[in-house]
Amino acid sequence: MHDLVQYIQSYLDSNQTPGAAGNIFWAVVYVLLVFVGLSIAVIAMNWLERKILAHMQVRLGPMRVGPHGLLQPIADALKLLLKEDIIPEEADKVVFWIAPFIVVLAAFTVFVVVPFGPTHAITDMNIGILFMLGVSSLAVLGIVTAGWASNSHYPLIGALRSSAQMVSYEVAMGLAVVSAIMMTSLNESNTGTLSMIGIVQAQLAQREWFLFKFFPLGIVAFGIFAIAMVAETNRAPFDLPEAESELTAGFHTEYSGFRWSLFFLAEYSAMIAVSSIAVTLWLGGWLRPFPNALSGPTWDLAFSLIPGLTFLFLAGMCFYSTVRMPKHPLFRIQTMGLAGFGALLAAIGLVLFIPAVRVRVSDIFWFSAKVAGFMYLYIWYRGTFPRYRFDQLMKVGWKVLLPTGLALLIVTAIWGMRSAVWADVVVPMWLGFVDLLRRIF
Amino acid sequence: MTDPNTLSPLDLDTPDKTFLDSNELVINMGPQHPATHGVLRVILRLDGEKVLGLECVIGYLHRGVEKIAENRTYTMFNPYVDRMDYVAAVSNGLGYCEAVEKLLSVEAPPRAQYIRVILTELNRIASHQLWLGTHALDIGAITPLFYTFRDREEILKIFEKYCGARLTTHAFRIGGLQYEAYDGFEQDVKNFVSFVKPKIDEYEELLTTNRIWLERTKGVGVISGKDCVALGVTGPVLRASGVKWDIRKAQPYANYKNFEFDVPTGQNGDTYDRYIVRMIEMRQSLRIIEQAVEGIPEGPIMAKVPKVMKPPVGEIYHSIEAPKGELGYFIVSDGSTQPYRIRVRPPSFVNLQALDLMCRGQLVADVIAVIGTLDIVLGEVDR
Amino acid sequence: MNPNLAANPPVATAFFFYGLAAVMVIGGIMVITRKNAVHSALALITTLLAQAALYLMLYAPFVAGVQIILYAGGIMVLFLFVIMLISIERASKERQFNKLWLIGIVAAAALGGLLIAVYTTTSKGRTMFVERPTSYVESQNTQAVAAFLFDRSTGMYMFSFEIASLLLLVAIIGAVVMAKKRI
Amino acid sequence: MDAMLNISTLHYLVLGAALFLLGIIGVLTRRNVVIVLMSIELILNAVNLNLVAFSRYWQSIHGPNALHGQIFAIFVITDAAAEAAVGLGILIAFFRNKETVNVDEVNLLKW
Repeated sequence: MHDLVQYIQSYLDSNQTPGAAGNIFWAVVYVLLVFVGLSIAVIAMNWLERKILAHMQVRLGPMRVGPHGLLQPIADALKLLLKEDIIPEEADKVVFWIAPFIVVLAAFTVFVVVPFGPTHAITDMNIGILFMLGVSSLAVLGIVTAGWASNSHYPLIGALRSSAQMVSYEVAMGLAVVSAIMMTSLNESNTGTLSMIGIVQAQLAQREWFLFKFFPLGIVAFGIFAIAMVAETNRAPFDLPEAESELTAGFHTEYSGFRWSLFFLAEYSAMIAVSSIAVTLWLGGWLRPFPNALSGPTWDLAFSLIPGLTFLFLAGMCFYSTVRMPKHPLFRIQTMGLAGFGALLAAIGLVLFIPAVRVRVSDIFWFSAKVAGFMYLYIWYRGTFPRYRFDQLMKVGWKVLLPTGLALLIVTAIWGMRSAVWADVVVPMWLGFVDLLRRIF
Repeated sequence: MTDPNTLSPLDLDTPDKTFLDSNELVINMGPQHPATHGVLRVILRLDGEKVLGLECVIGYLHRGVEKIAENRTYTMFNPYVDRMDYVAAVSNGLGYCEAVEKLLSVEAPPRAQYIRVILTELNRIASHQLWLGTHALDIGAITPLFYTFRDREEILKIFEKYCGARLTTHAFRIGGLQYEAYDGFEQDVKNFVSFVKPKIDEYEELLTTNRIWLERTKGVGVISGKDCVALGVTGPVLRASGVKWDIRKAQPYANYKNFEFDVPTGQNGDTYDRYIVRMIEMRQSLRIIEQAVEGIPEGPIMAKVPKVMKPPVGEIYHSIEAPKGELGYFIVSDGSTQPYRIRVRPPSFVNLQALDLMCRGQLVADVIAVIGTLDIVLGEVDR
Repeated sequence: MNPNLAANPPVATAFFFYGLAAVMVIGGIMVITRKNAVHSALALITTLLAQAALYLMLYAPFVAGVQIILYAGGIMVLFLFVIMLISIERASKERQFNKLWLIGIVAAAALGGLLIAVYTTTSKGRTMFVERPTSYVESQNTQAVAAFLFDRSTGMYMFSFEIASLLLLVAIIGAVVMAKKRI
Repeated sequence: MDAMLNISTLHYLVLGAALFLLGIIGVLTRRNVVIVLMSIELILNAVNLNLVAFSRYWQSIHGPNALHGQIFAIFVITDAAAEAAVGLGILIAFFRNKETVNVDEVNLLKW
């Protein structure tokens, strides 16, 4: 028993990810934490998307279930779980069954290597980013099989569209990622890394987010990735596979109830996953803003207070809304619920001020805040853009993003190795040229 | 392989090959499809995603309006026409009332004419707003829908205040109007005009220069003016193809000749031009409304019309410029209280014929855009 | 990144090996027995993923990553795409094996016998592969692979790598030429 | 029992051999070209497994950086990608002309 406690406690001082420390207990804990956190994030994202989109579109969004519709996602999830499970008669039953699980597995597995902090990752793989890209590309298998197994025209077209789209944009995405990875190798030993944690540490060591590295190369790479990741997750304006007005619902037309909700879950966690990649590669991962410029204990303290203050601010919003609630007795429960939610947020905020918690959690907070920014972008796109047509989508992918990515890759490589290129290529060539001229004349 | 353009979409006698080779994928779009604007069924013959041809199957909303007319008196039939193009019910009523008035040789008094024009133009704006919202939604922009519906609501409020109904208004009577304009009608309309002007800019801000919107609409569903004329296509679709034909100018009815307004035309005849034409039309309608509200005369609102209408034996064709195109009524009277035959020339039905021509060689996604841009209302197509 | 990474002893190697091996073999059998090509493809994907896991056990994470991203995510999608393009309703109702199935199985059995003979005779009395205990550096695997492929001093496979890229280019052009309807 | 539980290179070789045989059987007996192609992938993977297992063995002798087997495996995967692309291209061309996916119906040199 003592050994067990020792085993569990030993990790806390080890300053490693559970995977690296080889601590199975904490690995399991982290897996559960990530799973629960992801589910909560998806639920929150669902509510936020509906509310934000609603307010962009001059309407209120969900208002009835819970105060300001806070319980709406839960009600929806319950509804989906209780719905009748329909499998089309002509469908390929086994494949129809498996397809959503492939998508969900692919979307969830990538979080094994997502670094929420220097030690807050389930594990740190040597091939981290490759693993993320590879596993997230498996989702396309689920989509293709879902469309095929439905044995119907619209899902099949949706599946073919989606697979073509995802495979195409993976290429551009990969090129952008490679250009960021090359930036990690700019150190004394010239060794880059694919490890997610290593990439963030490289940004810390180079005192610069890769977004601003080699201006404007980093921004261009980030731009390519930011476009490709929207296409990769099949979201507006690249939501052709599920283009409602054309293909009814694309590859998941025939899906309903629980299995449909799995696709939904997978879509949102894939969004979070690709945003995590973008945050890790270009936006400094868990690093707080200005880790080098504004360093020192005072700044550290100031920045570490922000998580708690954010929650207190949200709690304040809740209390303000509570005061503004109609005073009618019918709204009593809703008012109480909102006040309770505010109290919960305030409690979380206060807990985040405890020094021991503050130190451990601020990484996670900054990472999540950056990812949340991307989530807002996704919603914003959806509210703003019309949908691309398929050939235009392919044109953007292959004729714009891919050449740009290739050129970017070469330029980044040359610029990153500019001293070597100068010494080994340009100068010898120039000398040879001069020599040639001298021989001729 | 035979030339795909000569085949009917339903011509399935071609060998049943898979769509890799001879590329015949026949897809049934509708009648329950979110983007066919009601219950239109389109049978698409596809080469991958390219449309080889299509055929519209209509009649799912057929109610026999024309047949019903033969068993109703002229007055009784008036509300029925509202149910054809239900998003532009006022225009339908105007066309019918004017046709019967022509048959009876009466003319509505000037005050009635002015109020008719105001309401009709308001309805034109409402119809275009609904079109814009749904069309943008089809192309994937979901936000304009809510903006247009928010503003259309103001028009419907005016309708409701005027006659009690919001959609199928039955606003006009043969010979004039049933109701005098309510107190503050003019002020309401003026308020609306000043309210909606910046809103139209808002729609344009979201779409007109949006890159994706341009890519989705430019060069899509092109139809030449010649083809339009040959197919009888009218309205904004015709004007966007460069033919300056607006019945309000060409064969002025009501008192449109008293108002100053421009007839916008496009050059390319593509979806984008149709969009622009309709946006300009909305502004022009506002111009007409402004003039009409300023110049609205005092006087009676009902001409002298017999209680029991017995038009002389004869026939009449009268057409007006409805939001969607030329809306014509052909009425044959046998001298009795009931029309012998009424035939409606609905713009949606005629415009829908151009769908096949406009979609050939385009992609599936363009079919959606083209159906949207034709601005059809299935109630009017099927009647 | 972490030098201690290699110090962790592998856990339950036998359990994972036999589990993954079973998945692979069952997947392999499904590949060659299913009527429906999509089922075969799914079985093959399972096999490939299990194999990627085995690569991880063999301290070859980069190869495992390439296996996932290229094989499971790329090639198999291509396969599924093609299966869906060509009609298979008819194919799944037809005879599945060709006339040479008996000869094929006999040939395979003979080869199998040969392999068994090789493995048993050479390992008789002594172990065929004498493995020395060593620390496998997993955390630098990608860098080591890169050194073989790209490094100026140690990159002995640089030329082969370029040849491989040429091969891929030829394959792309060839595939496009053959699959295109009208060139 | 110990030999069973101590996973050595030989274990991987046996597994590779089993997959190789399955692939051979698939290639020799199936009619459907797609499945034949997949069986070829199976064979290539069996080879890859052997190569990576050898690589680990080689590492145990020549130090951790002796990764030649893994490099070969990467080349084989490259090859497999090229093979699949060309093979499926041929398959589509073939299917377009013959409307079949069965190997034993490809018995003409031209048609």
